[in-house]
Amino acid sequence: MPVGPRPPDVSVAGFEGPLDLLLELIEEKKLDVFSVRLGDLADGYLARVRAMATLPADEVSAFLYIASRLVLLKARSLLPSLSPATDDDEADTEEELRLRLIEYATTKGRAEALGDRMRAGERVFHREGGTVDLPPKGGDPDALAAAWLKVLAITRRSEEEVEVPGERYSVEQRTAEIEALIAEQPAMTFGTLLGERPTLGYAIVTFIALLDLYRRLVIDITQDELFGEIRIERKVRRMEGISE
Amino acid sequence: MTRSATAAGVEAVLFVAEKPVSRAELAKTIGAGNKAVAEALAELEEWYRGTGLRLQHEGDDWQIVTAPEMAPFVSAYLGADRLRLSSAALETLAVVAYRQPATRAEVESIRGVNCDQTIYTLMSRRLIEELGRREAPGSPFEYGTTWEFLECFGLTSLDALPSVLTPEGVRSDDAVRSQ
Amino acid sequence: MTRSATAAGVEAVLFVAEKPVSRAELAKTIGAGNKAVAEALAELEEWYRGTGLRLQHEGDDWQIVTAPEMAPFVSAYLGADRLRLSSAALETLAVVAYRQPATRAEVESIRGVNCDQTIYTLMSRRLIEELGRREAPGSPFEYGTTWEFLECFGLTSLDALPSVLTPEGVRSDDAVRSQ
Repeated sequence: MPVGPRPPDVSVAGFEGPLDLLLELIEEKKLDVFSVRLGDLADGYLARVRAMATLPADEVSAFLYIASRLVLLKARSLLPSLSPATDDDEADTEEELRLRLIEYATTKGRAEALGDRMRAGERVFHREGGTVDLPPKGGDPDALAAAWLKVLAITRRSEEEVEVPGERYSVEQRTAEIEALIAEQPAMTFGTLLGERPTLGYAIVTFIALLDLYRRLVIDITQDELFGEIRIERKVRRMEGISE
Repeated sequence: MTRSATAAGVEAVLFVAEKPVSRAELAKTIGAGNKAVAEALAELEEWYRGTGLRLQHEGDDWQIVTAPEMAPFVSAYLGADRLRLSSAALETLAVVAYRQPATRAEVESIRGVNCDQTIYTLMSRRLIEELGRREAPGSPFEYGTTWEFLECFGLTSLDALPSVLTPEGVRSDDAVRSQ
Repeated sequence: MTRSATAAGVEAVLFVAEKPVSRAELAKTIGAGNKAVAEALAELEEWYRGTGLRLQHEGDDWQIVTAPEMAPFVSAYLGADRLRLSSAALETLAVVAYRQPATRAEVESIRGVNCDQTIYTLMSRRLIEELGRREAPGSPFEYGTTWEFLECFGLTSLDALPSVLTPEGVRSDDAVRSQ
């Protein structure tokens, strides 16, 4: 039984993670996880990520990873020439992501079943003994030392865990910033947007914001060569007055 | 109505044991064969139906515990707290319980998020434990569930884990076993 | 063939209890009347005939013990030259041994879990004992290991405890004492 304070387990905006968010989208739209074209979910997914007020930096990357794959799948379905370069690149296939979703759905079902049992509170108890009158003998000092080491290891981790949660960024806020910037200045690079020495979280939030702006046809993104500088340009609106 | 002498002996030994006892040790202590002990355990299991006790085992280690329906009374007597876990911790526990042994990387790949915190929470509540290191690059720790886990969830053994249908309609435990 | 619900509840509570329990306390714990508890106890007494257990009482205090006919098996198990403690009890013993004198609150804060039951077990095995009260708010008891503890672990003195190094190479007992 726990005593003392414990750091809470973080869940973002009611989701246990990016796969959970994706499953939720599929359920909401009453789609079938086996047949849905995952690329079609890219827009809805980015919209949800954008709406999250703030994300802890280390969780953002998990959401970004799935976002980037959805966008890639969508791009491929629009431009068939973008098919994967090699078949070895299995991580990029739609089937792999689908299998992960299915496995996650199973895990979620199991977690719910365990949760039901936990809430029912029907635990069992063993006997610790205590009615024995014989003097104890045959203790193993090494087993005792090992138990002490185990306790120490767990205690040490609890001390390490008490760190203040890191920086938090809002994708929405960052999107608004970039949108304002691009309104004044028609082109810029990803590098300038990041500035000097960006943190990982900041880079990721900036990248999600760009994906979102791209989705909303506010900007164009180009990259001339692999690992080259990513250029961001204000999208020329062909027909004025069209809103999303 | 009467139990076999072996079953009575097994019951007495399990009653005084403060930790699970293997079938081989029971056989040696009682002076009976492995088969007789297996039968005695089955007899006890049957006998405890509808009583305040039940038989629990993990692999070949056996222990008498209280029946799960008696939890309110026993908790009241011992002043035990109720277990509370977040849904994130339950997800991590589900992966470890159904897939054990599982490494942190496996749990994270299934859940799609970092699981440091939830693994720590489950370890500090003694629901999961490090089983050893896997012979693989980086020698990651392998995790499995504990006796405490079986007790907290009122499971007689890992075979009693709730079986959940996968989206394909396959019983999830079968899906796992066939892996 | 089935037992009454009250009898099952009484059985479960007596099973985990480490000392005799009075009928009044049973009634309170189970939420049943004194008469129902008396009947349940009679039922259990009858039920245990021919099993490995029996119900014993001294005046109004009741407990489950092993049947006297099972004594050879029980002493074969307990008399074997090996200390048997649950892993929870062993952890608590380790904390007390390496940190003594330690209060219950200190043990619990180090282990991160409630230690009532294990401290009781270790006391009744005479592996630890109350050393006295600490001059601190609430005057908590301080616990230390006993002479039997040294004997049981084959240690000439507490200095002979295996020294455990933390990952930084500090002796763990020093590391903790300096906290």
